[in-house]
Amino acid sequence: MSMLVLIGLLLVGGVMAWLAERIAVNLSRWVSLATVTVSLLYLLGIISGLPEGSLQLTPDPGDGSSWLLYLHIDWIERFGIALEMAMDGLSLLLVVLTLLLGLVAIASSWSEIEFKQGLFQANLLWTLAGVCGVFLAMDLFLFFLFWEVMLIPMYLLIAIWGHEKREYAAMKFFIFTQVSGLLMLLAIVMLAWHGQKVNGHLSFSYFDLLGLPLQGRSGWIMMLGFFIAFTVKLPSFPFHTWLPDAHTQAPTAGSVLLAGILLKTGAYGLLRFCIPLFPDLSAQFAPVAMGLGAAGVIYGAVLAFAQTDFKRLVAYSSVSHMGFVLLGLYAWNNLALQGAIMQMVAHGVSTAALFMMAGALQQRLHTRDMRRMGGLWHQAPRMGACAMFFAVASLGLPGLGNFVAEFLVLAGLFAVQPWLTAIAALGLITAAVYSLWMIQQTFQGKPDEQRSMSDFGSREMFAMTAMMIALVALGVYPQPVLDLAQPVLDGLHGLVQDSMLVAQVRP
Amino acid sequence: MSPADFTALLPLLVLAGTATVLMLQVAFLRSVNVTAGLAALGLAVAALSCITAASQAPLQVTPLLQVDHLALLFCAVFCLAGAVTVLLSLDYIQCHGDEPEEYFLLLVLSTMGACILASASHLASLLLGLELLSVALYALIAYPNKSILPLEAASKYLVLSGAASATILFGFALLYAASGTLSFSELGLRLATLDGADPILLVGSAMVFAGLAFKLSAVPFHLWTPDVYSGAPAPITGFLASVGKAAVLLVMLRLFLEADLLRYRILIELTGLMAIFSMLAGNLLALLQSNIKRMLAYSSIAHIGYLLIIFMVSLDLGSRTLAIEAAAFYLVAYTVTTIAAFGLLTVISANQAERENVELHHVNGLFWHSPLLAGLFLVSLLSLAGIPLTAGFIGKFYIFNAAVSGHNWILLGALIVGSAIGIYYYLRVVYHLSRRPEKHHTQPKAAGGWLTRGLACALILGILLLGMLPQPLMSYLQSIL
Amino acid sequence: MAIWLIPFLPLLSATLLMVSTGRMPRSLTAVLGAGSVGLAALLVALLAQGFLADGQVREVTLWTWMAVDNFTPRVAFYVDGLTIVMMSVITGVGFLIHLYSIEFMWDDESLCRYFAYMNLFVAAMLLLVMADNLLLLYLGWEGVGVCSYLLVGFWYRDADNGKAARKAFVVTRVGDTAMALGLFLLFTELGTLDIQPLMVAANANWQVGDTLPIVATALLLGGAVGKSAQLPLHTWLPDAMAGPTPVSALIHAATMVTAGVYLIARNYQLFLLAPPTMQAVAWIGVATLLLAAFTALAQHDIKRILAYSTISQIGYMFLALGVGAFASGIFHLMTHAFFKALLFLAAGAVIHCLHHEHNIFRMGGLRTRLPVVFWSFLIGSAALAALPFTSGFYSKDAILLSAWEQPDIGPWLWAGGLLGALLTSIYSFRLVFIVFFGEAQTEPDRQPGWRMAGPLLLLCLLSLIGGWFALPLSGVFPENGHAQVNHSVEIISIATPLLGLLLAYLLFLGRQLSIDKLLASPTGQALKSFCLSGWRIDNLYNALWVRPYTNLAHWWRNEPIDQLYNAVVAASQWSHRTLLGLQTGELRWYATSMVFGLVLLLAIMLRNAT
Amino acid sequence: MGGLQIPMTHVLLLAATLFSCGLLGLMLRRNIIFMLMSLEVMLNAAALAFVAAGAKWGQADGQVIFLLILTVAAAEVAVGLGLVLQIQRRFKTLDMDQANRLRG
Repeated sequence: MSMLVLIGLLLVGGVMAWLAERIAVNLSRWVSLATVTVSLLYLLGIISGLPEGSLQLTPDPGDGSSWLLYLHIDWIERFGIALEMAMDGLSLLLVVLTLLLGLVAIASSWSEIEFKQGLFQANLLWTLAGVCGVFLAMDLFLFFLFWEVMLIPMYLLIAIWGHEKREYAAMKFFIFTQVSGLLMLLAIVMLAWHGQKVNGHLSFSYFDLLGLPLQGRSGWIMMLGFFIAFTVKLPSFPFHTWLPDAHTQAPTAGSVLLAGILLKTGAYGLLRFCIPLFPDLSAQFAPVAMGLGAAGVIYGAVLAFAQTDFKRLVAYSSVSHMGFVLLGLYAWNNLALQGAIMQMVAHGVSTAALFMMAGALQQRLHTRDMRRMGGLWHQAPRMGACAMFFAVASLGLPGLGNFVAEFLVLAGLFAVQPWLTAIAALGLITAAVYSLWMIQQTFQGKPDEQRSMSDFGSREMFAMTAMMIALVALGVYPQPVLDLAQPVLDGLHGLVQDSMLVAQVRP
Repeated sequence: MSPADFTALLPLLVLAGTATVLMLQVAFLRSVNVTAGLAALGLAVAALSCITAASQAPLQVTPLLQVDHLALLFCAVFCLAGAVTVLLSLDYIQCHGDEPEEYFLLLVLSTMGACILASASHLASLLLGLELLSVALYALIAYPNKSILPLEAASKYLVLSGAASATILFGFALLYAASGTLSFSELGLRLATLDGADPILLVGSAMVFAGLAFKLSAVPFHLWTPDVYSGAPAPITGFLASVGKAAVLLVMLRLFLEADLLRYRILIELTGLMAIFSMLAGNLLALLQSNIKRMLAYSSIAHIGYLLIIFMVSLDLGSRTLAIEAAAFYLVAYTVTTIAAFGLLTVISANQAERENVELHHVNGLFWHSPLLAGLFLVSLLSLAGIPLTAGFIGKFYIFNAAVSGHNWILLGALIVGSAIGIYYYLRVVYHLSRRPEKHHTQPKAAGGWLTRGLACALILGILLLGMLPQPLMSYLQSIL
Repeated sequence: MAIWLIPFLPLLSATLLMVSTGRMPRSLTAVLGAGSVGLAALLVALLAQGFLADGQVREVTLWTWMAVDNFTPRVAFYVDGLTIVMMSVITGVGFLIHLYSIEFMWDDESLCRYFAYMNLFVAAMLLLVMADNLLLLYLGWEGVGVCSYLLVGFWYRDADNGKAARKAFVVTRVGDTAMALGLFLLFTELGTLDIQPLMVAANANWQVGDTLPIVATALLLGGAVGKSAQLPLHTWLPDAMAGPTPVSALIHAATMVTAGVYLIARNYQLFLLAPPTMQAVAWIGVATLLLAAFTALAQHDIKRILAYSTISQIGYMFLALGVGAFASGIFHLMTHAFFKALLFLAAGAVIHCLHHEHNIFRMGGLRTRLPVVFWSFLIGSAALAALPFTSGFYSKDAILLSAWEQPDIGPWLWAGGLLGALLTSIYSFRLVFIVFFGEAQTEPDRQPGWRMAGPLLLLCLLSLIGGWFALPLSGVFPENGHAQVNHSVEIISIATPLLGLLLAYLLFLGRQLSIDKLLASPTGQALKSFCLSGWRIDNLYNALWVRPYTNLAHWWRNEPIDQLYNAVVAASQWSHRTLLGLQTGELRWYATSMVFGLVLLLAIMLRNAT
Repeated sequence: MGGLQIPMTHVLLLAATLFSCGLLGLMLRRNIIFMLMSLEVMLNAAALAFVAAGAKWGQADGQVIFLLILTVAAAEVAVGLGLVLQIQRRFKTLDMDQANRLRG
């Protein structure tokens, strides 16, 4: 029940934030902040209320009641659909990330949004609610529902509060994700009916559909349906083209949510659904998936370098970074999987920060065109320092979270596909090229002495510092995250033997 | 006729009575509000009487009508839709000055035609129902006779629909010539004994099918749809698009099942083909349409395409019940959504010089000056687009399940492609709804009294309820099929 | 004693300085910046004293960095003789350079940022050498890279500095990536990255000459080559001179660029398993030292000359490593740190006193005007040229001897090294003669203060006596005593630098030999510009990598993939318009279309029935 | 009975011809009144077919349907003529090619 309450809190908070605008213009953002904080505290309260050591227990992936939290309420009996939700370490990690980045998003929109703040905050909270639902839903129908519904407030965020080409960008975003969602719906329905043939009753529950024997053309269609839906969201080459536009046009908070959380739903879906539901087919498909991942790493990095728009550059860097996630997931050994999960968290933080930076620059300079920047360090050294920090974080500097992630992914991948690893590792070089180029174009070079711009204020510095500390903490002591995910991965390994996807790392 | 027969016919009797009462009332007291109230009341009572009638169902009342639960369910839906249309039209029709009482009378008659179609099991009742529905609609479409667009729409509809009726009749004449019966179930029995390749039979069934396809506006018989939809008054368009389509689809379903036209595999494959083309063409035609009514018209072609899938699914005996269930659910959802969408368009277009044309830019920034209306319109659009939590999604999900269960992969592919295209144009409206208002351009508040608003809210609530808690309706459908 | 304090102190100071964002008083900044390194140096001295007394290897584990399956790199330190040497160089020379920087950078508005970066660098470099596993080493490795980037681009207003900084980072990153792949390979094959267990495992699992150790060491060598500016990844170092001169002294002469040497020395057991890699190391060393020496001859920027000489000297270290004389390599590393830091600091003093003049042909006659600097430079050059009894003499001599003793290829390597020594001597004294003798071109506007002079003098001392230090490396590397010392070889080795000195004198001071005519000829011109440009390797790389990459990026800018989706969009728009063409609004056409549809249906039905 | 028996197929062919004539009229005539007349022809063709078929099976059904069709046709034409009046008033012409404001 607590999971429903959590989602409900965010939904109701959204409505309240909307209404609060009528009382006082700026009240809504406080309501919004309070809602997310309360949700976070509520979640932590639940977790601390769990029996001792339950976080270390390996959940049985085939039985939701062995998870940390489990909920099952019958809903649409005609199709065997239930309000079935469950939380394990992975979901917990991602929900916490969602709420934390929600706070960041609220902070980044604090002074940026003037038009209809209340509705803005409401959409923000509803997006968060949808994403939390995605991370918790265990009934495939329910999952699909959250998956689609979270797009609507996100669409509105881009379409209403976006920049000059917001119609195009919002539409592209929505259509890409919807079309791929339809493919997933097809796959889900096919899977459920296949399950009906095997189990004798129609059910959309993840736990009922695990371990079905799936072969042949229909199996491939189902697997690809899931795969495409998730890789569009991830986004992976060649389904990534919605991302640069959406990111560029979205308001800062929208970009933060998109990059920080929404992209992770794709990775989560692959890890939770696509591979465990179709282990054999995924094994056959793994080389292709990894190839796409590696292609994304390189392609994203090259295009990032080609950009003149700050946000577009960061967006392409996301494509590149998410390529590592795809690589890690399909390498399917513990090292790579942990790396992929780590990448979700670290990329969430570092990219959110870079988008905040972009938003701050746009707010001050009214442009995102880096050709019109240069030498900003002179006027805004604090911004420069922050930008530098997150730029080197995104190029994978050891000691910061992204490095741990990328290293684990590549180390795990090497055991499977050494040559592909070599290609993907080129991404480390290209990442350096575009990250430093970005810094050069914005903060270095000859300053324009005519320009006057304010440096980060204390509120912005606070948010930035928090994210820096988070990245350093992830970089030098990632163990808490790894420990949280490990039991889940153990369970998945029990389900999908390592040998199925790839060889295990030799001892 | 036994008392049971009368009970079973109660909804039709109430409707007929309402029509009579209305005529009498107009003769004595001329008041639009009273007429509308009586009409709405009569329709509501007719809807309620379906519950009473259900106690006798299923029952064959004379060879003409098969009063079963499905028929009664849709009878109730049509009556309610009619009642809502009556109330939504009030605002609209009052602007037209001269005595519009017969408008409501025609609506009641039209609804009655739809109800007869829902339970028709004989050519005569089919013909009666169809013509009652259509002829009343011609007049309704042309009702705002001061402007030329409705006139044009009505004359087009009249000529083409008349031709389609003639085609159906000719086809039936051929079937009759070959089989010697006009009753659907009899026809089914006779067909089993006849030579399937008899050209008279083939041509007859094809002509009946073509006529019905025209009424459904399936590709390639779809050309009239946008013109009629955009020319007609918005509430009537809603009625035509929902009740008009649903009734015809029901009778087609009944004809195909009871007369066992499913035996003509090629005919069913043609429905499949038609479904594919309707889904693709309908959505493509709507793609860049800036006139919202025309856009919805094109999209209704696509929706008919989605519905036609179920005929192919019905070929698979194991999935037949599911297919009918899916069709029924989809029709209910579609009726509610369409009535809501066009009803809201009525309200939104209230301030325009030419009310029949609602362009995209007319709804610019509606979200900011009439948030309630815009919000409701948004929900109905999302339901049409098939976004979760709305009735439209569950309907589409049903059809998905039916098609998967019947292994109709090609149709599914077209369904996905069609829906994908569909998202674009629905979203385009949403985008215009949410555009930031320009500073110097202040739009007057959209009209619509409390009644209209209340109705719209109720309809939207219905859409959301069907979308979130569809189980009761599903259970009911399962129990009656 | 808390060993972790040693890297922690500069790290803490760096953090404090960054957080203060320049709001701290300048003097406090300076004290904090230099003091933290000084304190670290003191601690290293204590540590070294302890180590020399008991010879015990010190191991400290702080925490487990991460643990996934058997991948459990720790944040742990391993301090043996080699580490002690490196730490001493880093903190000792580092402290002197920090001290020097106070005066050198005093007028710069970003003093705080400067010291923050410098301290961060020292911390990272200490981590690099103290790491007990390759992953932590990699952390330090990348950390120094970033600091180098930050410091080269320290004066950010000039876009060229930024370009140089990026070049430095990206080129070394190429090597780093190879090194990372090496780490993956080692971990995948041997299951650990902890250096000592790794060596044991490597010896246990691999035979000398196996493919895997060759591949692994080749990949590690890639990293070393990048960081230590060896062929073919040396091009970044001359450009990196864009940074402040003390930075060049610390990072691009004394410490960071020798990290590659350290890496190979640290993993020497691995390299011993891969003779082809060892040979490659040696040949890379020789090739680099010759190329860089030739290039240095033609340069006229004082810092670029020193930069090429650094590349060249590290080539000697690689040569030493390649022939298995690890201790000699490290020995040369240390002496080189002394005299090259000295040279850079002295050059910095010249530049500082001469209004940031870099061109040696606009200097001249500074012998009398800047005596302290002159003597420092002279001593440094002598050590660089390996004149007898300077520190450079002992270390370079040892390397050449070891090269000679190498079977088969030894004499070739030795000859290369010897030619390099000759050239080294020529270009170092060319520098001395042109800058400090002859006509004065520019007048110095100030004299170096004590904070500049002090470090110079100390480094002079070290450059002179550094050759007599006995490094505690016996426990680290296998002994390879020089079996039979060939006296003629030794004499030639000693004579060569002197010959070079003589040549330089004749060419550049006495002018008895003139190469003006040679240089004036077209071939000479071409040769000179060829050397000046560093053998056009930059142009080659531009054509090979940089331009194709930027062109590719430019070409892809408009998203080729998106064109695909645009095509879909265009196709649906086209069909929309086509279908819309049917909606003419004419009733007769609608009726006609119905008839068409009907006829079509009938045709299909009847056709299929028959 | 007796007399001359006309085979049903012949009547059906006649009906089909009539029907086609009606369709052709729809396709070719611009004047709305002629279109309505064509419609009338089509409906009557169907009615004729029903009568013929009813005769074949010896049932009254065909004639009953004929009567129904007659009524329906009357209703259609009644509404149709009402429209014709309005069209004449608004468009000042009965040429349906002129009434093409609704398109696209």
